[in-house]
Amino acid sequence: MVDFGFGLVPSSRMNLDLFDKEKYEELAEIEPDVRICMACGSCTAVCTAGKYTRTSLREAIEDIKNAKPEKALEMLRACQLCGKCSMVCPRGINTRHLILSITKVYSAK
Amino acid sequence: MIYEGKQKIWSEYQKEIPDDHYFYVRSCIRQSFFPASEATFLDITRNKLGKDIFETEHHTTCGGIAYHSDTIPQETVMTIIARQFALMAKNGYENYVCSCITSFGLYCETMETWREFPELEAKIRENLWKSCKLEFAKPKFLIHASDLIYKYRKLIAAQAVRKLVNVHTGEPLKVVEHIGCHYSKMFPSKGVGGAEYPYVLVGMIEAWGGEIVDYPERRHCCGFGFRQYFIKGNRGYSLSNTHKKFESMEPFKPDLIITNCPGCPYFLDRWQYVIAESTGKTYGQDGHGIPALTYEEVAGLVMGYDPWDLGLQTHQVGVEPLLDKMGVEYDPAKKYLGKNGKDIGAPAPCSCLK
Amino acid sequence: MTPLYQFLAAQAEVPEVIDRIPSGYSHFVIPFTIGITFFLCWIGVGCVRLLAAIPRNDRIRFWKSLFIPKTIVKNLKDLFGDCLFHLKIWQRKPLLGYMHSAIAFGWFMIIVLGHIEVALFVPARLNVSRGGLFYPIFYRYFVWMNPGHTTLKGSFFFFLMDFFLLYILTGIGLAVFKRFRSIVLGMRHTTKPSLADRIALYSLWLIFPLRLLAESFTADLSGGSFLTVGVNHFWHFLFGDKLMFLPFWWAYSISLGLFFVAMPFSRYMHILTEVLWILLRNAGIKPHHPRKGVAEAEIYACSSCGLCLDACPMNVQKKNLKYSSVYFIRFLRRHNEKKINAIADKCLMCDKCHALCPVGVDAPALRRAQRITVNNSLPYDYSYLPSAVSAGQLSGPGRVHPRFAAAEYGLSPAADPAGAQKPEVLYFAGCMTHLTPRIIKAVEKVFKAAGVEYAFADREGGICCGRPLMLAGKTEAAAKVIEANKKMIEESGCTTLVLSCPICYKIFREEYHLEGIKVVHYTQFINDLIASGRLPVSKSDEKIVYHDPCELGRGCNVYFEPRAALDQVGTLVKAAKEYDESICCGGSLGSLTLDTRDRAKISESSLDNLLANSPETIVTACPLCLKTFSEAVSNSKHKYIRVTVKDFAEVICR
Amino acid sequence: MKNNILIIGGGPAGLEASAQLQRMGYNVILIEKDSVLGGHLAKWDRLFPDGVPADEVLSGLIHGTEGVKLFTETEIRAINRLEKSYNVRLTNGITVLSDAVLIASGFDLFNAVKKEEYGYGIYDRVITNADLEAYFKNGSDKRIDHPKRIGFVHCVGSRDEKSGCRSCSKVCCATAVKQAIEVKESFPDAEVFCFYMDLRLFGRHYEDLYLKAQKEYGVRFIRGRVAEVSENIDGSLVIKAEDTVASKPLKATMDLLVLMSGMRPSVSGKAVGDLLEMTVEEDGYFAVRSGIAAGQRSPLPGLFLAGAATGPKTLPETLADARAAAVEIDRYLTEIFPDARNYKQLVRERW
Repeated sequence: MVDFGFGLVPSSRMNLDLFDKEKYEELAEIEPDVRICMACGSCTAVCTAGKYTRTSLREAIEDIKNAKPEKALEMLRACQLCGKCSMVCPRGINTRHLILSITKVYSAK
Repeated sequence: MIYEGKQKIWSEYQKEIPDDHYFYVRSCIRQSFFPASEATFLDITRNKLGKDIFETEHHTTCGGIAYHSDTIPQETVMTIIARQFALMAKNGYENYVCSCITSFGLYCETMETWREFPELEAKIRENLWKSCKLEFAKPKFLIHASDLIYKYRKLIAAQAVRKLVNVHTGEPLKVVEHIGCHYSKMFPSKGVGGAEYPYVLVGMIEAWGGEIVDYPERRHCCGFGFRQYFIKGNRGYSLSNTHKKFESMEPFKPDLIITNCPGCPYFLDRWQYVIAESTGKTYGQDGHGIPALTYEEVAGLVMGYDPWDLGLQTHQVGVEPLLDKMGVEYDPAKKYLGKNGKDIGAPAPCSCLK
Repeated sequence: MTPLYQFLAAQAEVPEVIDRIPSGYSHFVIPFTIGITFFLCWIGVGCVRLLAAIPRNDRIRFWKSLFIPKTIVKNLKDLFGDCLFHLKIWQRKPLLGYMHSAIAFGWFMIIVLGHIEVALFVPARLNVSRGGLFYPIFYRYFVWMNPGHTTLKGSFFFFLMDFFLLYILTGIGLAVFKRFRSIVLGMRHTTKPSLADRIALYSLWLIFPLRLLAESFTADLSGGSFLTVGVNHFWHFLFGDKLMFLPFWWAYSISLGLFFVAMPFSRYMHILTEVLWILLRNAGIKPHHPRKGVAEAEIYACSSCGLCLDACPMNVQKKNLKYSSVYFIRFLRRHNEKKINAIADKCLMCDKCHALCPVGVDAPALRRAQRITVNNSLPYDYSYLPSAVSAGQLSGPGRVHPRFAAAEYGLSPAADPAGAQKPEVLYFAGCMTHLTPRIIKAVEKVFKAAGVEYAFADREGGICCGRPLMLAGKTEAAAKVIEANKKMIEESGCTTLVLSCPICYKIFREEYHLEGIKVVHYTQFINDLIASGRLPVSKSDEKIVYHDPCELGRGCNVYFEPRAALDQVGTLVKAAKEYDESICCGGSLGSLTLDTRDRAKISESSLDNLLANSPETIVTACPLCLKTFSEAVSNSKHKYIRVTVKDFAEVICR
Repeated sequence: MKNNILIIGGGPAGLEASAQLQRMGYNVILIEKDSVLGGHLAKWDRLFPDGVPADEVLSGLIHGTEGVKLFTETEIRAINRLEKSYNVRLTNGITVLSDAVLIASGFDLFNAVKKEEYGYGIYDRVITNADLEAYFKNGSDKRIDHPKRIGFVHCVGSRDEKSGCRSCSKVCCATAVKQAIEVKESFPDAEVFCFYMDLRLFGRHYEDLYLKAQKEYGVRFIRGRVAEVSENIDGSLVIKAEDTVASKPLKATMDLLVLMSGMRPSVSGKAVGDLLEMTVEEDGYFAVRSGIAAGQRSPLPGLFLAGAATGPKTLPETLADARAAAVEIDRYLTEIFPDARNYKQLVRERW
């Protein structure tokens, strides 16, 4: 192979065709609240960990739906389960259980 | 795909193309990329179809490349353009045809800008007079050279010696059409068929017997993008653009790509080589590439020009499989012989791309 | 062996008791003997297995504890108090306590007295090889009382036996009644019995009536007192002279046998396991696993009495009753992993079931142990913590520099400038308090009014205390958070740490081990300020009800200080249930899976409880309770009631 | 003598207004250019937010028009304003002298062909909201063949200055959510996506519909306008949008794409307006005397407006508007019209 000093750049485009429906349904089975997020961002705004490092439940939910589960886990890695997000969620999502469930479902091999 | 639906759209994007008497302006880069294309254009229109196409050695670049690379101000570009137009008027023409898509887009943009901002036009008029002592004029009809070939497509078909058909199977060739972004994406009404389903090249392919390939990424840029290519650090983006297009057209197994822009055939051609040599992937049959030709070259092929006279040897992707399919006779030995019979030198062999 | 009675009743020439059945055996004893043998083997093996599962150190500690006088006293007290008299139930529900003690203590006495009788009259029969296993149980069948020779001593035992039988029968009567009308005994909810439970239960119900039947049929032969003899006369009156008594002795034996076979698989196992659990508990051994070792004793000590059903705040919805501790323990026994996890995750961890459990089963701790088994392996990355939390944050705008503070409050400036950098009091608001800024504002107002020099640890936001992670079973992760906070607090040089969040308070007190730093909840701190006269307060006639936050009350045993302080500023009224019986607000971080709608129901019932005496103000001392109640008051049916929800500090510094 | 009132347009607004005016005792003439009454309602299957059958609502409306002179397949040939009344010549040869005219010309659905990038009329599996309603009503559409992935594109021809409409069409979001639920009911295995710019679900119960779509039907809502649609070799569609919440471009393959065509001013209504030299606003809808205080009065005396002729409205809004127009007409015909001597002055003061 020839090295031209430049090469293909990975696409930043998300491909929804890669969405793992089965796994998502598994998640929705144990925490159905994942379906009802309306991406308002309240959780991220109050996040204790998010003040110091990139943490966002809203984004994690998005990432899962956008076929990027590894990014979702990344988004929740710093979470301290403090529960502030559950207090501010306007849809009453059980955020802590959702976080635990996402990590459980998507970090399992 | 519903063909009638497309026809409806095409019918809404028809532009008036005068039949004759044009002031012709060449492209800067085409002359070095695929030099025979413009010569073929002039030969077909003047000699085969008997049209009046005037050109003058006094015209310059339109300034487009510098403009899109943010290296010269707009007023400068506009004055250069005004000079081109003035040359047209000075030579007694009012129909302006240019070979380059970048120029075409820039001319359209400039004309629109003058229309919206008359004070700017006045200033350019003054600039032109101050700098060149030329009388300001605007073309009555501004068209691209591919518009003209589109206009003459049936005349060309009438003189054609062959069609865009696989002579071995009798099947029409599958042709990808690719228009330059600046042809109609900026001003859909300025292009034949608009921007979504441009008809300018499709019309030629239909007239000459080929079959259109409508693949998902058909709208996508070839990857030129000016700054993306000019700066080596960004070249990966250019390459990735092209790669995306080829990945998208691959399932359709196209035989040929027709383009109407200076950059597109170049990038669709050369990047196939780079993709093949850096990743091992090829998109044509049996390790070949997909030839990416200019519309003049294709017109020349159907009209029976010798492929080496059309400059097809300047393409990185070998055109021989296409010539074989079309039943074009050629002398492989003459491929790298120039006009004067002197060897112009063969490129180094490729390891992946046949 | 010389019969005891010869010494005790030397005057008697003719033996008072004569073997009616010289062999001391009859076929009807077989069901009982099988049952009791199976049962004894089962608990023998069980005890060995259980003790083997306890870590070595704990086991040694256990054996040693049995010889420590203080522990011995406590063991005896607990064994009698809890196992036999069921004092804890008496305290809360006298009728239910009577029922339990009637059966437990009555039966215990019958067994003990039965054996004493045998020991007194036919001591040889106590030998296992001579039927010692069953003879004392069926004593009244095997002997013949020499008529006319009944001594006072004999009558005494006859009377006692009949008395305790009657005592048990009243208990059984209540038990049967309770099964159908539990509310009369003070229980709104009762457990749903399993199959083994049913078998054991019905045989238990039958044992004593059948004993009465059997003994009454033989009372004219083998002796009896007011009850058995009375009934005996009735039988003679009904059936004439010849009585067919053998079937009743068979039935009695079968019911006993059945009971003992079913017992290990039923909730009645608690009768014996509780003994072991009390000994282990008093030895100070904590469970490390939700099912093994101590936990096993604990879960088998559960009597499935169902008191926790009434205690559980989730009981407002029938569908959530299944998440109560009694069922949790039942599924732990059955190793039903899926249900165990579902129940473990649902619990609010309000600890009320633990506080009210007659056996002292710490179900929330078991649930946490269960959560650890599931959740502790989850990935986390807390590498950012050390840089996030540092003593540096204290110098932020939150810091009231002592020099300025002193000037402002007219105190003498600190003499030592180096020392001036070190705040005596450090206030840590915690995550949740930041969602209720009124608490922060009120606390600062109090500090200012009392001239407290303090530094604010997390005005710009800190990290979590770690308690929510602990509750979720992420112990290891919690340790990281604790470590980071601990470093910050120790570096601050403070001597008192004030917390406004009970969730923080609990973990700071129990897990942080802050040497030389007094950790107090702001209710305690403020109460001290009032008591020492530093904080002037004025009494109003505002009717205040105080809600005990779970983590503060049951969690840390702080009941007195908040009330003492509130008493200085308003008129305290009572909630329907208070102190360790207070009802969780529904906002608890303990539950992992309870959804908003279910929580809202709990909040509503908790409000109902607080509003029993029409207070004007609900005061709580927890940001989570405050937020939950504030929302519940405006969203529930209570929106039509004029009541405001306030924080403790807000009310103090009005 | 009973006043004649001409009502132009036999959609919900025209039907409701004519029923009300008939009840008040006027002589009502209703004309409709189509052969059937009901306008778009006649082509719709079910209505948001409760899924009430459109037929039911329509037959109720038609039922109320008993006694009204109905002319279907009738348009206006000419119209003259006399001193007070309007002399209207209809295409069926009848001439009406009408004391008040109500224009209830409704709306046209945006012609989705104009959004070329979506390929409606070109790609086999791109349909519109109206096509989907027709499918629900008739049960067949060869473009809908057990789709596994279905996309809904909101704001097609709405909030899109390039396609000639800056404003919101008001009903499409709720319609999309309703249809997303219905299509999921028809194809339970399908994944359904809604691509929106803003979810403008403003009415009562609409948010419940949204929640239901998420919670019970697992509809995925993606904030971002679909900007490009292409056809794959197998006929499936590749759509491109930006997930503006995630700030990332995305692509997805769809088996069916439903375009939520918005409301455009009615072309035939505009023709009537031209005959009367009525003013239209920049958005193409008829101007009213006052958007707040007199939303049913046109600037011309005796000429009233109701329904979507004055801008996008939901069905309940249209019906309320029609009732309001009836009251306005009644007021005009009893307070202003009969006073021949002071007519002009009254018009100046009260119109």
